[in-house]
Amino acid sequence: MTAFTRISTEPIRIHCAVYNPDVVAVLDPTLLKTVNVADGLIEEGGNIIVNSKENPAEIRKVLNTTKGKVWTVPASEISMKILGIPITNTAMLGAVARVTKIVSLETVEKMINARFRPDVAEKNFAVVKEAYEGVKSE
Amino acid sequence: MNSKDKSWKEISPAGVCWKSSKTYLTGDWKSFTPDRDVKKCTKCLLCTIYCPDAVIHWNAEKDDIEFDMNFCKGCGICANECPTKAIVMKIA
Amino acid sequence: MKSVVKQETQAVNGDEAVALAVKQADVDVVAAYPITPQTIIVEKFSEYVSNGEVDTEYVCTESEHSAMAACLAASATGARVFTASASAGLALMHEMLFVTSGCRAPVVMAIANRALSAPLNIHGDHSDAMAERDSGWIQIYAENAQEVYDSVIQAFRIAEHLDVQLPVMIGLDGFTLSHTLENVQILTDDTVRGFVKTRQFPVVLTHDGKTFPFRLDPEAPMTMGPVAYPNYYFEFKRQQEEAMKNAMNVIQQINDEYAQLTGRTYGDGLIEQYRLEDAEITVVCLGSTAGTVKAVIDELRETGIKAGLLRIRTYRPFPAVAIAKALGKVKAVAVMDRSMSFGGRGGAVFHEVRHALYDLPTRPYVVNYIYGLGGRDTSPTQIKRVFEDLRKIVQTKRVEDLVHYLGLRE
Amino acid sequence: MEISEGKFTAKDIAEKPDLFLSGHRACAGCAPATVLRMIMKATRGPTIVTNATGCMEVSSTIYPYTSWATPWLHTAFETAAANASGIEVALKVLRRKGRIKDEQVDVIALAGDGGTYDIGIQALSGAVERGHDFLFVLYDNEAYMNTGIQRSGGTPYGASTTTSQAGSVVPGKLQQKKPIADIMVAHDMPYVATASPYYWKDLIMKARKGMEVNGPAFLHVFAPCPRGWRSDNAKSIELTKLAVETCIFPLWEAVNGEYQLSTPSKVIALAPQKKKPVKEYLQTQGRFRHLFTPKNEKMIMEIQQTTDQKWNRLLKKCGMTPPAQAK
Repeated sequence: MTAFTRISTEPIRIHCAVYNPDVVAVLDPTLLKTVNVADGLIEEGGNIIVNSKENPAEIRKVLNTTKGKVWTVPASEISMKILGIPITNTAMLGAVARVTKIVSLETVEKMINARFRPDVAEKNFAVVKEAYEGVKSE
Repeated sequence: MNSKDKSWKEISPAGVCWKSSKTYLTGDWKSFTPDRDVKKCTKCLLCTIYCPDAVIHWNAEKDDIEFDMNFCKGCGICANECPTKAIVMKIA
Repeated sequence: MKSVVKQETQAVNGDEAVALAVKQADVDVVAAYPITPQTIIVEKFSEYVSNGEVDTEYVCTESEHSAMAACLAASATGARVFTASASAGLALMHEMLFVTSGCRAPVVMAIANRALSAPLNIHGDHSDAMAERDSGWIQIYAENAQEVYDSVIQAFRIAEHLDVQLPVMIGLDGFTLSHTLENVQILTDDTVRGFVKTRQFPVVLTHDGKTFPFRLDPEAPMTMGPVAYPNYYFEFKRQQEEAMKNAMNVIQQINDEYAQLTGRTYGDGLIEQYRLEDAEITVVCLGSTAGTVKAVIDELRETGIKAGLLRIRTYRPFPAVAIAKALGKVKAVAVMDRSMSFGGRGGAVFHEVRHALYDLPTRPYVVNYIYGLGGRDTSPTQIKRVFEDLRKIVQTKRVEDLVHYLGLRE
Repeated sequence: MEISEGKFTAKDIAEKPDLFLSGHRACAGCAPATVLRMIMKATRGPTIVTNATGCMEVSSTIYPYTSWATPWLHTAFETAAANASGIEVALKVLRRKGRIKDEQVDVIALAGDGGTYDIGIQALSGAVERGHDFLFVLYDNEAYMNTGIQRSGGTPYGASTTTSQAGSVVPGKLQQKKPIADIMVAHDMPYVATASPYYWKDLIMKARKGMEVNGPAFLHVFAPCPRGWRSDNAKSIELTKLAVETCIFPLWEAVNGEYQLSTPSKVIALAPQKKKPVKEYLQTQGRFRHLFTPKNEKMIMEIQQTTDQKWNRLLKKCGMTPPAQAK
């Protein structure tokens, strides 16, 4: 399954899939073997962030591309450790925030606090923070 | 259609009915008509209850039943159900 | 724009935007049956009910057919009523849609537009609502989640307007709008209440020879939904057409009033024109694709191509006069249909836009693009191809194919 | 359950103004018309009626005329119960919000056998499951009479209709009548009853109970159609007596699922010799005429057997001992 997000300071009018992403976040690393996740990535300055314990260099070999910068973050492990369930998207959010610097950690914290009740928010932010700090690049 | 039918501008929306069926007389449908023998009638009122067309009424002032023949379709249920056979159906 | 009321930005998807608008509009009865991609609407609303955030009777019917029957009856009893559906659910309601408009019940319904079976497909297109275009419902198609929210609020005013008294369908593209998170400016509850007001009733003549507000009230008995023979049935259909005509004005008035309040406007409420003043080639479409078209137009304009968009927001009543006026000077038009009219030589929107242009002194070329069926994505590249085709038509003064299939593997 | 016993003398009924008015265009001898008059005589106060498409809907509201003195709504064939749901919840919320007078308003849904057994059963089952407070009245004339006597799920075995015609090969309808009232009891609803207009007081009492009970109530009323049954106009009420006396249509009620025979049927249960053979009932109607031929005679026996089986089963449900098996 693929999902798309557009981030802008201007109102977003386009309502269709993203064909040439700036960032590809891979939540399920088993997909790397079957899907060419780097296919549409922009030629210059792109980022691929993968949920994996491996080093980015190892992932690069699997990806079979020269494009972009590869990052890894052990999202499943972080989630299991803090939340007790393998929900990877929260951790990946932290990694994306760090890699793209589109939103600050403080903003993410603010929005999490607005969305969840305090105890849930606290745990979720802990996941975000650990991924934010733990994401590794090539 | 007839010339008395109203235009679309003159009628309320959605088919809200504006005439009571009490102004639509079904009495001329009948081939038979009930004939009551007052002497036999015990005023048990069963005929008022069974009539499908609410033709027969209890008139408290007269202390008697009365037939509104404007609506009688001549089915004969009143005669059939009359316990004293006070009502018979005759050719209308 | 004048100073507008207080609003708060919330990230919600289209379905949540609907539920929020309904919650704020003081709806009395919601009777509904879940179906993808509408389900979030009824789930969210159920949450409001369970948490006491709304004073609404929420009826989980056993089918869409019963949902619409219950909505109609509740509306006839005097309640403000909402429901939501999509695809097969809307198709199952088909019979009751005509009865609801015929009974002049101002029910508001959100449709998360989705393809019809077979094959089964849960994704977005306009087949469901297009199949109901002659059901006597007002149809409004939204471009984004903000418009979804605003249109649902406006819909109650339009439906319940004394000159209209017709049900309203608000279309939001399945998944593209129903499930996509967007920033939406949310009004305060008080603002929405103040805008929608309480329901009004026209006065009707009853069998007692008296006039009463049009609703089922034991103190003012009336008969609704009788049999009308050939001597009267036609008259009621003509009344409905008049109400549609009235709706054309009312939708514009309410769009204006809403703009004064919120600072947001959707064209004149009927159609929205984007860079159309001097456009030579134009796309006509409904729904969320319009946003993509706008982005493409901005790109093309930078290269000197005079491209424009006409978005039909209100599809029923069909704003033929406004469309003819807006496209009067255009050289070539591509009408985009997100549904089929099998064997009909093009889609429904195409037919009607072409019909609207017939009386112009000089008519533009008009071609049709069927697109996006069953959730097929429509990219800016494809839209560019459409504009490219139009340029070619203008240059060669020749239409090779009247009906095209955009994004289809040939 | 509140019982309104004693309120309904013949004089009470005769004096209470009709809410289902003269001038409707039902056929002469139409038992459903009598039934609707009786149901409306049972009302206890403000009432809203919703009617499925069918004979009584069509004959009572031919625009611009109406035979209804109460608020009345028709929408479609299969929607009586769904309409009742909508009306009931609207009344509830509008009362709560102070938009209408704060008083009890009863909701009655009327439907024929088509609108109940067949096309309307889904909406009915759903509305009962949801527990709306309304009375559903089935006036059962045992076929689609409005469209000209086509068989329904309520048409009895052996009856000839225009879609189950008695011909040289097929001897009328080959399927049994659906046990609709039992199906409704199986919904665990508070009140289900059967009624026959000959026993007018029993019928009116049951209709009133159905209105008084909190939650859904279902009343199955036997309602001959002389046109469709090929019977004598004058016999429409008499047939409803015969149907009870032959146990073709026993009278009972189930309060919170507990079955109990009503007096006219209880009399037969206690004195089985009073039970009449079904033949006496069948011979009154042209729709069964083909059964009275050497070729089809065995069907009468079958009908007798099925009637006896069902009657015995009912007796057990009512906690009564069935008589020793008929020889």
